[in-house]
Parts: sequence; C-alpha cells; structure tokens
Amino acid sequence: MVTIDDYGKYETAWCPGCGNFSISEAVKKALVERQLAPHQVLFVSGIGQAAKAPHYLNTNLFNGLHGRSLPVATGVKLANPGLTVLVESGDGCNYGEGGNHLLAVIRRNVDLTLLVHNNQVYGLTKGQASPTSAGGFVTKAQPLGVPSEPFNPIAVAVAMRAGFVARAFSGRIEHLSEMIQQGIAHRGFALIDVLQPCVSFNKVNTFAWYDKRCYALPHDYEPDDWESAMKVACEWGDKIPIGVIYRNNRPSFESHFNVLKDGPLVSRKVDKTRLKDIMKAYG
Amino acid sequence: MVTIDDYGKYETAWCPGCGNFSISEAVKKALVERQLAPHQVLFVSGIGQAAKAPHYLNTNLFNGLHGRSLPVATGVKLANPGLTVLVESGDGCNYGEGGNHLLAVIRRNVDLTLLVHNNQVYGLTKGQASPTSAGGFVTKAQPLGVPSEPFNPIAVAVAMRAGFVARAFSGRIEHLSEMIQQGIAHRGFALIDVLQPCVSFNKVNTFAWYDKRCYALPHDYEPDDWESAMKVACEWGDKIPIGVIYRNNRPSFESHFNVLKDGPLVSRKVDKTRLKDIMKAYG
Amino acid sequence: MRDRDLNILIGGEAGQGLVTVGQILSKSLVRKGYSIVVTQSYQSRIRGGHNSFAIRVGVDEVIAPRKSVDLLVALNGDTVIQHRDHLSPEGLVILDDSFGLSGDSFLKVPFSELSEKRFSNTVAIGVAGAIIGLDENLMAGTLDYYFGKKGASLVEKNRDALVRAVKWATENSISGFMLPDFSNPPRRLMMNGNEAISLGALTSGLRFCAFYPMTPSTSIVLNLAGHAERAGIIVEQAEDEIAAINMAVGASFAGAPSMVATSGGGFALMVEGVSLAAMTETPIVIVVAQRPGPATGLPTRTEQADLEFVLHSGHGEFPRAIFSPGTIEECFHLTRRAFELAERYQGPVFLLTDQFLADSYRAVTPFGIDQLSSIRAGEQASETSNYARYAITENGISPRLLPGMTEHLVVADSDEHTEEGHITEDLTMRKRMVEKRRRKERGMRSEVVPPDLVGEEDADLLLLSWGSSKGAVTEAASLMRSDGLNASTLHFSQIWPLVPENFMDILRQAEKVICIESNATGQFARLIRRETGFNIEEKVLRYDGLPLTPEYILREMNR
Amino acid sequence: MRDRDLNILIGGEAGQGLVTVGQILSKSLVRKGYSIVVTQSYQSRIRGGHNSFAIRVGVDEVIAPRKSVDLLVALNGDTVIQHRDHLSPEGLVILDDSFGLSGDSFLKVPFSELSEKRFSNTVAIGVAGAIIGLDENLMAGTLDYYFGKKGASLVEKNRDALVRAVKWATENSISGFMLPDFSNPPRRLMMNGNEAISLGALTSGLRFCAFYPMTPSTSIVLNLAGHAERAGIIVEQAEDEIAAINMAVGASFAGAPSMVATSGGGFALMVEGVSLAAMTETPIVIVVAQRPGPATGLPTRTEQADLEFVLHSGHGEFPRAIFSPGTIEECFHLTRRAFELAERYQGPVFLLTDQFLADSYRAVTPFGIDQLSSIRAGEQASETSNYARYAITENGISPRLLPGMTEHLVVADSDEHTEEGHITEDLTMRKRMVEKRRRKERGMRSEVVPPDLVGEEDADLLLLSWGSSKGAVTEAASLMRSDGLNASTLHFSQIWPLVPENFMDILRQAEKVICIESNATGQFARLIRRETGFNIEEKVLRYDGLPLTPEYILREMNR
Ligand SMILES: Cc1ncc(C[n+]2csc(CCOP(=O)(O)OP(=O)(O)O)c2C)c(N)n1
Ligand SMILES: Cc1ncc(C[n+]2csc(CCOP(=O)(O)OP(=O)(O)O)c2C)c(N)n1
Ligand code: SF4
Ligand code: SF4
Ligand SMILES: [Mg+2]
Ligand SMILES: [Mg+2]
Repeated sequence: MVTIDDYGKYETAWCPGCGNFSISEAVKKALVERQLAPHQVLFVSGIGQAAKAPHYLNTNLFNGLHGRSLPVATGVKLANPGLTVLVESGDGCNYGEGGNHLLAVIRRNVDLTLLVHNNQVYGLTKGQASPTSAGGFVTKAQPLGVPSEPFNPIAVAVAMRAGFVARAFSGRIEHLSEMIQQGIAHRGFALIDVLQPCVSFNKVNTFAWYDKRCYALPHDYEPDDWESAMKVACEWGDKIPIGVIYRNNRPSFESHFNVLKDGPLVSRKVDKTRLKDIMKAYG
Repeated sequence: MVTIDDYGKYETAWCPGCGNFSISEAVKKALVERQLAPHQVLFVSGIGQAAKAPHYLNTNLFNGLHGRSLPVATGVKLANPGLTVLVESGDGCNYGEGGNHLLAVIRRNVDLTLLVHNNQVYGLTKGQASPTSAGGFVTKAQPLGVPSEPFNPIAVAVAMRAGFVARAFSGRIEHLSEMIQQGIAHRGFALIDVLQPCVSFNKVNTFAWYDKRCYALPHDYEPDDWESAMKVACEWGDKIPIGVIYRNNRPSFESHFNVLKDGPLVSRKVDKTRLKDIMKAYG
Repeated sequence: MRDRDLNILIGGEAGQGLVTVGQILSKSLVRKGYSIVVTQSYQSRIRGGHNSFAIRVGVDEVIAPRKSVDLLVALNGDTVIQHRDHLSPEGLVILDDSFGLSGDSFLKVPFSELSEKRFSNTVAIGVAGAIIGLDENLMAGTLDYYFGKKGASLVEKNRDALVRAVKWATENSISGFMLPDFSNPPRRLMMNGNEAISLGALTSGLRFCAFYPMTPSTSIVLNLAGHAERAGIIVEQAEDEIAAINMAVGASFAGAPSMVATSGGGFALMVEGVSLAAMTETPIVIVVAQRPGPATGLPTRTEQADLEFVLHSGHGEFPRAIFSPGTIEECFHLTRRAFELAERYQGPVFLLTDQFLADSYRAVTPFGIDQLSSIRAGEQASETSNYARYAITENGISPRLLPGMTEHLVVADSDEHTEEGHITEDLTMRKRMVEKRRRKERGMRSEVVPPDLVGEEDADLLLLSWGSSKGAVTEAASLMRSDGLNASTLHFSQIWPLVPENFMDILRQAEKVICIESNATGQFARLIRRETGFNIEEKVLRYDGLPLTPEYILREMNR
Repeated sequence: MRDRDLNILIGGEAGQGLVTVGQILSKSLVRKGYSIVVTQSYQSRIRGGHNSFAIRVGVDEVIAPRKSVDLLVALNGDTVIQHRDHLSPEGLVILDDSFGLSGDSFLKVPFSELSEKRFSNTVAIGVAGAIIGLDENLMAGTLDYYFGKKGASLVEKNRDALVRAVKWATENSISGFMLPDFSNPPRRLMMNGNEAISLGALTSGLRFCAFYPMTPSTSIVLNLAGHAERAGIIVEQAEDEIAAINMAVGASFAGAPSMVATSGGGFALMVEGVSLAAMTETPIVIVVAQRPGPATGLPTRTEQADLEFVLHSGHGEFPRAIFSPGTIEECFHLTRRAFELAERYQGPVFLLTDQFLADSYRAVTPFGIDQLSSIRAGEQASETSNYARYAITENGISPRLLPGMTEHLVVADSDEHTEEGHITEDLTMRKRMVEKRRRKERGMRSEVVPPDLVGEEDADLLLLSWGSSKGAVTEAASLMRSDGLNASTLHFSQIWPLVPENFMDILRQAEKVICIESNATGQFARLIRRETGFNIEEKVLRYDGLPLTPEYILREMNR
C-alpha cells in the first residue's frame, strides 16, 4: 500500500500562503489514490517557483532548464514508456519560453500529464508579466501595463484537439487532485492548467479573486463535444470554469512506434544479426 | 505611379512549376495595387525556399535566420512604424522552428502581414515532414509516416483571436493578391496561410489536390463572427475554405506605446533635459 | 580602520525588506559624501532563507568589499549566527532584544518599544545611522525618497520611528563607529552596475531594448523600463531570449540603437542571433551578467566563467569586442563605448559583468550629461547612386543606410551575399566577404581600451585581473605594498580584442605574475597564453559563488 | 597517373540525377575492389544551378580529393564550361552530342540514339564505366541495387540503355582510362562520413536520436531513420533544435543512449542543452557537421570554423571531449568511442565533421560486427542503500542508476545540487561539486586518441592538421617527400582534451611547422598555443567553402 508518507515531507523555498503548497498536496493525494509508488513515477520540471515542486516530493525527478521540461519528458517517455511521467512548471515556463514545445507535445499526444502552475506572473524572477498576465497588468517591467493580450492555453489546446484539457484551482484541492488522477489515467497528453495565487507578485489575481470566479463544470457537461468545449474554453472573467473541458481518445504518440511493442528502449541490447543485415546495404 | 516593373524581374533558385512563383506574382500585384513604392516596403524572411522570395523583388529586405523572421519584423516595426512590413517564409519556419514567435506576435498584434508559403513539407532541406504535413505522410525522415497530428494554423490563430486570419492558394493569384492587399490594409497582425504545391517533395498535396478542394468563402460569410470562424477554421479535407476567415479590430501593438506618438524611434535624438531629469533619481 | 572605513552588514530573510534598509543607509551615506561598496548576497527565493546587504563605507575612496564586519545589523536571529564569526575585533551586533540572544558585543535594541513591528526596519536604520553619525534629517530625507510615493501618513509614521530610534541610540551613546564629517562634501550619485549600464545606454542613444527576465541582468531592463516614457525608448519583454535578440537586430537594422541583457543560460539561446548580427553587419550591444553555471547553477550568485563562451559564441568567424567593466563608472562609460563600437563596426559588442558588480551600489561622481555625445544610427544619405549595403571597402566598413529613410533599397542577408546583399554561391565573393568582415577587427584593435597598471612597471609581483574584481585586486596589491612588497596590478576592462603590445612589456618585466579570476579554470590566463604565448602558472581562483575580496586574495596567495 | 589513379567528375544541374550517376559508378568501382574518394559539391537549391560529384578512384589507396579531372562526365553544357579548365592534359570530356559543343578532347556521345531521354543518366554510366573498364554485369548489378525497388520494367529499360551504352563505348574503343583488374579483389563497403557515423552509433547501442533537419548533418539521421525499425531505435524529428537536445537528454537520462546531429546554426540553439547535459551529468553524443558561417552562410559548402565555438559552447565550466574524424573509418570508430566516453564520463561528447567528409563516399573494409562491443546505459543496481546520484567520488564519476529500473530514486538537477541531486545554495557543496565535475577531465585525458604522425619524428617540415583534411594533408606531405623534402604530418582526430606530452616533442623537433585548416583565422593553431605556448606562425587556410586538396596545400605553401 502506497501512503502519503511515502512521498515524504520537505521544507520548501516558497512564500507562506503561496498556492503551490496546495498543488503539492493535491499531487501527493493523486499519486496515492492511484497507488503509484515513488520509484514508478518521474517528475520533470523547468525553472521557476513552480518548477521546484518536484524537489519537495520523494520521487524520481529531472529538474531541467527553464521552458524545456516538455521535450525532456518526451525523451524520457519514449525511452521508457513504463514510467508514469508528470511535468510540473510555471506559466512562464510552458506558455512563454517553452511555447513551441507545448504546440509540439499536443500534436504528438505523448502520454504525459502536464501541471501548469498558472499564477499569471513570473514568480522566481520577481514579478514580470507572464504570457497569461491580463492586458494592462502593471509590473516593474511593464510600468504602463502589459500591451499584449493574454494567452489562453485552454482555447489553444482545445483548438488543437489536445487529448485531455482541464482547468483547476489550487484552492480546491480535492477537485484538483481528481483532475490530476484523470490526467494520469488518460492515455495521451493531458494539460491541466492550475490557477495558483502568487501572494508576493500578483496582487490582482488573488486567492479571493479566483475563489469568487471559479465554478465547477456541471455534471452533465460533455467534454467530448468539441464545439461546446471551444465555447467553455473561452470563458474567462466573472466566471471561470474548472474541470475537464475537453477530452478525446486520439492514439498516444508512443502507440505509433512498433519498436516499443517489444518493450522499452532502455533495457534493450544490440542485436548483431540485425546489424549485419543493415550493413548489407553498404556492400 | 508605382508599376509592376518597379519591383523588377529576377532569376530564381526555385524548381520549375513551384507554387512560389505565383505567390511572388500575387505579392507584386498587391504592392502595386496599394501603390507602395519599393523603398516604403520592407520584407523580412527566414530560411527555406519560401524565404528566398524577397530576394526576387526589388525592395528593402532582411533575410534572417530560420524561424526568426517574426521577432526581427517586430523589432523593425517598433523602430519604424512607417514602414510597410511583410514577412514571408515557409510552414517550417513559422509553425516549426518559429512556433513560439507566432503565438507571441498574435498576442501582440503587431502591424505585420505574414505570408506563410505552406507546402506542408520542408522544401529546402529536401523533403522532411513539416508541422502541417498530414498524419501518415511518408518521407525519408518519416519512413513509417508522420506520427503527429498536423498543425492547423488557422484554428490556433482564430482561437487566439488574431486580428486577421486568411487562407489562400497559390493557384488563385487574383484571390491571393486580394488577401495580401487586405492583410496590408489591416492595422494589426495579419496571418495569410498560402497553400503552395511543392513539385519536388510533396507528391500528395499537389496543385490538383489543392485545386480540387479549395473553395472561396461565400460573399455573405461574416469573418467578424468568431464562432462561425472557429468552425470554418477546422474545415480541412475534401473541402478547404479560402478567404478571410476571421477578423477583428483589436488595437495594434504599436498603438499602446505613447513614445511612438512623437514619431518613429529611428530619427530621434537624445533629449538631454530629460536625461538630466532621469539622473535625479540617483542623487 | 573603523574611523575611516566601516563595514556594515544587514542580514535577514528574503521578504524582510533588508534591501530597503541597505539602500536607505547607503543613500544617506552617499548623500553625506562618503564612498561605498555594496555587496548583495541573496538566494533564489522570494521569502525566507538568508540574505545580506553589506555596505563598506569610507571617508576616503573604498573600492572593494571587505569580509570582516564592523557593524552587523541583524533583522533576525539567524543573521547573528551566520555572521558573528566575521565580526571584527571591536565589531558590534545590532539586534532586537526579543531574539533572546546574548553576547559580548551585542547591542540589544528594544524594537517593540520603539515602534510598531511594521516599522522595525526604520528603527534599524535609525539606530545604525545614529551610531555611525548620520544626521537625523539626512536619514529622514532619504526615507521620504523611498517611501514618499506611498502616502503622507506612512511617511509620517516612518519618521516617528526614526526619531525614536535615533533618540534611543543617542541616549545609549555607542561610540567607536562615528565617521568624520565633511566640510565640503562632494556631490555623488548612488547606483549599482546594472543601473550604470542602463544610464550609459540611455546617454548613448539607445532606443530599443528587448529582454527575457534573467537574474542578475533583469534590473538593467527594469531600470530602462522605468525611464522608457521619459527617455522616448521602447523596452519590450520578449517571449524568449531568441526573440529578444532577433527583435533587437530588427530594430537596429531599421535604425534604432539596440541592446539586450541576459545571463549565461539566456545568452546560450542568443548565440545564433550573435552570428546573425555579425553576418548582416547589424550593430547590437549585448550585456551578459554572469552567474555560476553550468545550466541553472546558482542563479543569484557571482562568477566569471563565461569569458570563453562569450568570446567564441556564435558559429562562423567574425570580429567582436568585449568589455569587462571593473567599476560602476566603467559600467557607464564602457557601455557608451560599446554603443559607439557597435555602430562604427556594425556588429555585436559585449559587456561582460557579473552578479557582484550588477548589484553593487557605489558612489559615483555625476557624469556631466552635457559633455556626452550620442550616436546616430546609420548614414542619412548615400553618395553613390548604386547603393550596395555590403560594398567591399578597405577598412571593411560598408555604408549603412536605413531602410525606408531614403529611396535606396537596403538588402541584408544571413546567407553569404553579394555587395548588394543578395544571396550568392559565388565562392570568390565568399572569400572577399570573409576578408572584408575580418578587416573590421583591425579598426577595433586600433582603439582598444588598454589595461590599467597600478604600481611599478617592473613589479616583483604582478596581479592580473579582469572585470568586476578590479577593486579587490587593486586593494590586495596596495595592502601588499604597505607590507613592503613591490606589487602591481594590471587590470583588463576590455578583454577582446587583446593587443599584446599594450601589456607584454609589463608581463615580461614582472618577477612573478598571478592571474586572479572568479572561475575554476583560469580562462583569462589561458587567453593570454593563446594570444601571447606567455604562460601564467599561478592563479588565484574562486568559484563558490561569492565575489573576490582582498582578504580572499591575500589568504589564497599565502597558502 | 591515369592508369592507377583516375579522377572522374560528373557535373550537371540539381535535379538531373547526377548523384545517382555518381553513386552507381562509385559503388561499381568499390564492388570491383578499387579505392575511392568522393567530393560532392552542390548548391542550396533543389533544381538548376550547378552541382558536381567527383570520384577519385585508385587501384591503390586514394585518400584525398584531386582537383585535376581525367574524365569529365557532363550532364549539361554548363558543366563543360565550368570544368574544362581543370581537365588534366590527357583528360576526356564525355558529353551529349546534342549540346553542340566541340573541342579537342571531347567524346560526343549520341545520347538520343542510345536511349530515351529519361535513361540518359544510365547511358552516361555505361559509357563512362566501359571506358574505365567496368564490367557490364557489375554495373547492371549496381543499377538493380538502386532501381530495384522501382519495379521490374524500369530495371529492364535501364539495363537496355546500359547495354547499348557499353556497346557504343566499346565500339568507339576509347583508350587510356582502363583501370587494371584485380586477381583477388578485397571486399569493401561504400559509405560516406554521415553513414559511417550512423552505423558507428547503431553498433554502439544508440537507442534514441532527435534532430531538426540541417545540411550537411541531415543524412546521418535519415540513414538512422531508414534502419530504425530493424535496429529497434527511435528517431524523432523535433520541433526545433532546442527540443532535439532536450529530448535526447531526457531519453538518455531514462537509459536510452542518445545522439543529436546538426550544423552551426542549429548547434547554436543547442548550447544551453549542452550545459544542461554537463550539469545533470547525462551522457549525450552531439554531431556538429560544419558548414561555412556566420549565420546561414553557405549551407551546402564545407569549412572547419566551429572548433572554438564547439569547444566553449555552453555557459559555465565542465569537461567534454571532441573528436574530429579524418577518414570514414574514423567516423565509424570515433563515434563508437564518443558513445563510450559519454557513458563513462556522463556528459557531452562531440563529433566535429564537415560537409566534405559528411558527403564523401569511400571504400572501407567491413567492420567485423561480431567483435564490436556496445555500451549499456547506467548501472543496473546500487550497492548502497542510500543512493545518491551525484555522490562525490575520487574520479568524479558518480553511480548512475536509471529512474524506475530499481526502487532507488534518481534525482537530477540543473541547479547546483547536493549529492542526492536536490537543489542547494550551500556554497561549500558548490565548490565540491565544481571540483568533482572537473575531476572527470583527468580520466578523459588519460584516454585521448593521440595524434597520428606520418613521416619522420624530426621533420624539416611538419604539417599540422585536424578533422576532414587528413587525407589531403597526408598526400601533400607524401608528394613533398617524393620531391626529396623531409616532410611529416601530425594529424589530430581528437582535438579535446589536448595532452601536450603526446606531441610536444614532435613539434619541437620540427624545423618548421605549418598548420593547415579550413577556416580564416587558424583556430587550431591558436588552441595549440593556448595549451602549449607553441606558436605556429605559418598557416595554410582555406575559407571559400571548398575542401582542402593536396594541390591547394602545395600551391599555398609555394607562394
Ligand atoms: C533560459 C532562461 N531564461 C530565463 C531564466 C530566468 N527565469 C527563471 S524562472 C523564470 C520565470 C518563472 O516564471 P514561471 O515559469 O511562471 O514560474 P513561477 O516562478 O511563476 O512559478 C525566469 C524567466 C532562466 N532560468 N533560463
Ligand atoms: C536553426 C536552423 N535549423 C535548421 C536549418 C535548416 N533549414 C533550412 S530551411 C529548413 C526548412 C524549410 O522548410 P520551410 O520553412 O517549410 O520552407 P520551404 O523550403 O518548404 O519553403 C531547414 C530546416 C536552418 N537553416 N537553421
Ligand atoms: S513568489 Fe509567488 S509563486 Fe513564488 S513562492 Fe512566492 S507566492 Fe509562490
Ligand atoms: S523544392 Fe518545392 S518548394 Fe522548393 S522550389 Fe522546389 S517545388 Fe518549390
Ligand atoms: Mg508563473
Ligand atoms: Mg515548407
């Protein structure tokens, strides 16, 4: 039996009151619910406050470069599809520096669960605008307010027909944990955008701001229906939907590779008979 | 009077029969229609067969790096908003290597007209899959067929509420030229995805293939209606819509900068009074 | 030394406001006319952990940080524990009596009696300030400067706390730390390396700056952003560093003098753009504020380990210049020089700094804005009717017109190109273009900033250094000279191109040469050998993330 | 020389199929037992322009390209014009009589009489093959090999054209180009540098390769992709080069030996990932196939100007190894060595090649697959119960377990970290980790590939070189020796680490040393000076995009 204690307790470098604490709690809950032992799981993260999260969990972890967690995770998963791979990083990491990888991972549909700690700001570098910062958001780097429109990750993911697209809020731990469990269960790429208050640098999108707006999608909501998903994806403002917004069952990326049917790449030995066969082409 | 001769005649490095020739013709037509003299216009391109296009036009040109034309063009436009800036490059350039910049330029809504020569393949590097290659498309790099889903630039641009989103086909020069004119006229970012047969490396999406499928959107089509645009954006297969698919009038990026109201950055001199004022903060 | 040279260290958690305490004390000291060197040490987190802000203050000029602390201002108990070992023999710890800590040289201040908790930082300022002899009004003025924007009532309450703190300190008459007054205090500005770079850029004619945030470079662009409206410039946060440098190249090509600022990992993403600037011959100033690597490394610490990386960054071969300022004044003036060279030689020019210098506040003499020239991008008209952007010339510099500003067409290409800028595969032209580009290096060599010699030409011991360690190395040598050793320093504030004629005699005349660098492999020593054959075997290296100090250098040399 | 050493050049437009003509002739020659060196020269376009495929063929071993052409096979009239000046005194031009060109040594072939237009390439093969003495059946067999997949009818028609061409040539009995037969021809394989690298990787145990297409590296990955199913590997085209290297790092971390291949501009985007591999201590093999820069430069030409860029790529300091194969065999064997070192020292290892070598087909002796060992990633079990991924060890190498393969947890970090892999700001640990990583370089130094000396140890003239020019330099020296000069060559197939003890005696003993490189600044000569103090003043440099040849070297030396 895997218990929450297996995932350990750590001191963090986060600010008291930060939404990241609840996300970590929800992650642990989800892993325990799914009875995944620490060594069966691998977290990949980038750089930022969110990206430190896997360090506060007793598990396998690759904490890479800012913005580059998705390609690392893709490589890991192709090498060893047996691992349950979660990616955890910030909105800057995934929608800013790493935007191109997000597009690619959606197109590929690699079996990863991506948790974006979306605090609508760059936390670790002390409060510049992030791609999800609202237009007009004022920071030291944007003293006259952000001149760009915010990035809507849900809308883009639904438009691209990503396999699993959900939104959650760090303030609703049970719901968030449920989303993570579903994301892990989903065979293919799962994007979970998690609204997360940053108490130090985002004084606009606070806990109360999110809490007032977030509402769970109704039970009869059909995430398989693309058209309504596209509409829900665009809801933002006084009401912010949380839950599984869109889902389909495109085959996972890994399923396209015949070579993976013989087992993971990692344990494989060189087959000399085949090499000799290959060499014939050069004779 | 600006005439087509002002834009010159050049030998090209393209294959006979390539769709690029028609695109170049349509570009010239559009520039002449809009009575833009060569020195008022600047083309920015990346690297690829498409990216050579501006060399075959008598105008200002910055032929930069693969995938990086959009940030260069953004810099140019902020420095000198008086220039009419067009960006011309391939599907690999804009949707592959440069994917992150596409997202950013849409969010910014910089007043640029982007012409993507979309031949659904990497031409210059001899026929690898591009982001828009169909799933299963076979190349030397993808001998078992492309395992990813193709990128739908129109759907992503509409989902992000880009200012102007159009599709055209190199085989319909008049229509394409009209799209380019509208793109130039639009104050903000205009994406024109141009279907372009590559006779050397794409034997699937040929001239005939496109020609049979492309249909102009009806006259009563309302590109201002986001919901119907989103539907049209997803049409692809037996029927492929061409025309202005979506349009809005978000303010352009440049319009957010008060400093540009005093004229372009390029001709400006250092104002010593203001500098002294600034220095006071350090006293 | 405590009467003319004091080292004050303020320590606490991130989020406790110790930087504000440090800045207010520093600014008060500078306004009074003292010289300061600030060393900021912080962690890669927003709250908690342990940070410090050290102000070395001198009646005469101070140029380097000092490790031993005279006045330790502890905003929490942990600070006492972490720094008490560095206390100088007669040093004093200022702490809140509520910490419950006791010791010989502890000045326990009844913070809770003197003010509400939220003003305890002001109390710390008041007590420390009074002890070193800062006038209450002076401190109050600086407090206003920092809190003024937050409203009159807050200013009022802060003042009250200050008054009470000064009173308490005066009543407890702590002696031994009072700095002498000036009869005629010099007017000085206070700024750190990053601020000086941004001001240098503004005075040069910078018009466009693109960036992606990265410690320790970010405050350069934040500073520019704060002045953008007034200065008539645009500062844009890019989606990534690749976009940042490409935007800057685009803006510069169009005629707006441009800059980017980043650190190691972000610069790694820019190196293709460096090569682009070189090939298209577009001026660009690139600031690389170093921090310890590899990879993410220690994001908030200091190091000088990217010299070779920057020097060889970008594929292919092309000329470049690299400045490595050693003081805040040099940050300002060499940034200006970087803009001039970038414009004149039409290509990438670098400023290589580091976290220590970036964050180190100092007192500087005002720059005399009226006397400073600024650059103008490109030429305004072409003399020939057949304009060719890359015309092959004797000095390698081709006429640079700006697109759209004349009827001449400006064609730039990242491929090898003809004189007109069009893509070519003519291999004879290729060869000529390589040679043309290389010829620009000759010009650059003719105007390098020569290294700075302090001491005798024929020293028994010559200390070689570059970049931010200038003060520490200079002071170390001066201490050795006081000890009777014939020690000199040769400091490089421009590290590329290197012109051996400028310094070979000095190297050869020295009895012994030691190279001092903040890295693990002695990169500059290697470069010297590559360019001159002169082998510097002895090195003092530091790579634990902290800046070089005179103490560190002397200790390492005596091992 | 024409009886034992022939230079055949096939020229035409892109899209005319001249590579197929070249490959079929080459393969026929190799199958017969001859030695070949192919030089491909092409433009950055798909149709039109002017390309060439030169086959230098030898009865004895040939090792370098030759400029003078004995047999010019002109697929279009332009080829005759472009290359007639390079024709050797008794050279012959094979051309279509319909070109309407005439000249002394012109063999006008009635192509249209011999076949339909679409088989004229086969006619060219037949005529040229017959003239040099290739047997009709041998050529037919090679034709089948290339066209077999396209169906029997096509094969048949090609054979017909071949037969008619051979017949025509025999009837016209052109003499003077016939190569001698072998009694006992050696069995050889034909492959180019890129193919040899991909085969070296497969035999080493490569399991994952990510790439973004870039000339001249692309054919490495195309070759791997073609074998992927059979070899049980995955080859994935990434969205950009940044993704490619990060994917490879991820796959390698998980336990799949991984490689990336790119060229200058693409590599520029990977350098942050290089630093990541170093910091996380993840094995990765990186192939950089050089082409002329800066920026896009000349995408399809050759150069050796990225040595310094690759050597210093990535921010921060860390050990690495760089191989620079000089032959096709070295491409194979040094790739294997690169995988071994990457695995042993857990970090980035480079292969630095260039377009010339990448595309140069040669005849190689089969590799003896049975004797070749392959690597296995990581360790399979930990001996300790407290597993620490970055345990500090004497040789700097820490035990590498694979995540998920044991119950031990594997923690890797791009920040500075503890032995357990967790992020730290402990500056003492920082120092220890820097030193641990650096210690790995000692091991690498102990097993470098020493440079290859050909000739006397105490030469009057020593030619120094690295990488793809091995053959050209060796042949140049051998020609000088035939002229009575005591010339030697010292060739480096591993350029980092450099171990001076391996070669300093030779450098010192030589009367005169000349460094030969395909770049404009003499990067390797500079590196030698940096590492040894030895200054090589004389250089033969080439930077017009064409490969070094013996003729070029001799001509430049005699200036
Ligand atoms: C290549 C690179 N560029 C910039 C940085 C500096 N950096 C570190 S974290 C960060 C932003 C973090 O924002 P986000 O991803 O939203 O995470 P948060 O801290 O808000 O959780 C940046 C820009 C870096 N480490 N690497
Ligand atoms: C950084 C970098 N990576 C790769 C390349 C090689 N490259 C040149 S063009 C090209 C793809 C071109 O495809 P696309 O953009 O679709 O243009 P097309 O040739 O099809 O018009 C690539 C990968 C490059 N020049 N730079
Ligand atoms: S800065 Fe913001 S995101 Fe980071 S730990 Fe603090 S509250 Fe959380
Ligand atoms: S390769 Fe394709 S895209 Fe390029 S010129 Fe030829 S047909 Fe056009
Ligand atoms: Mg964030
Ligand atoms: Mg394309």
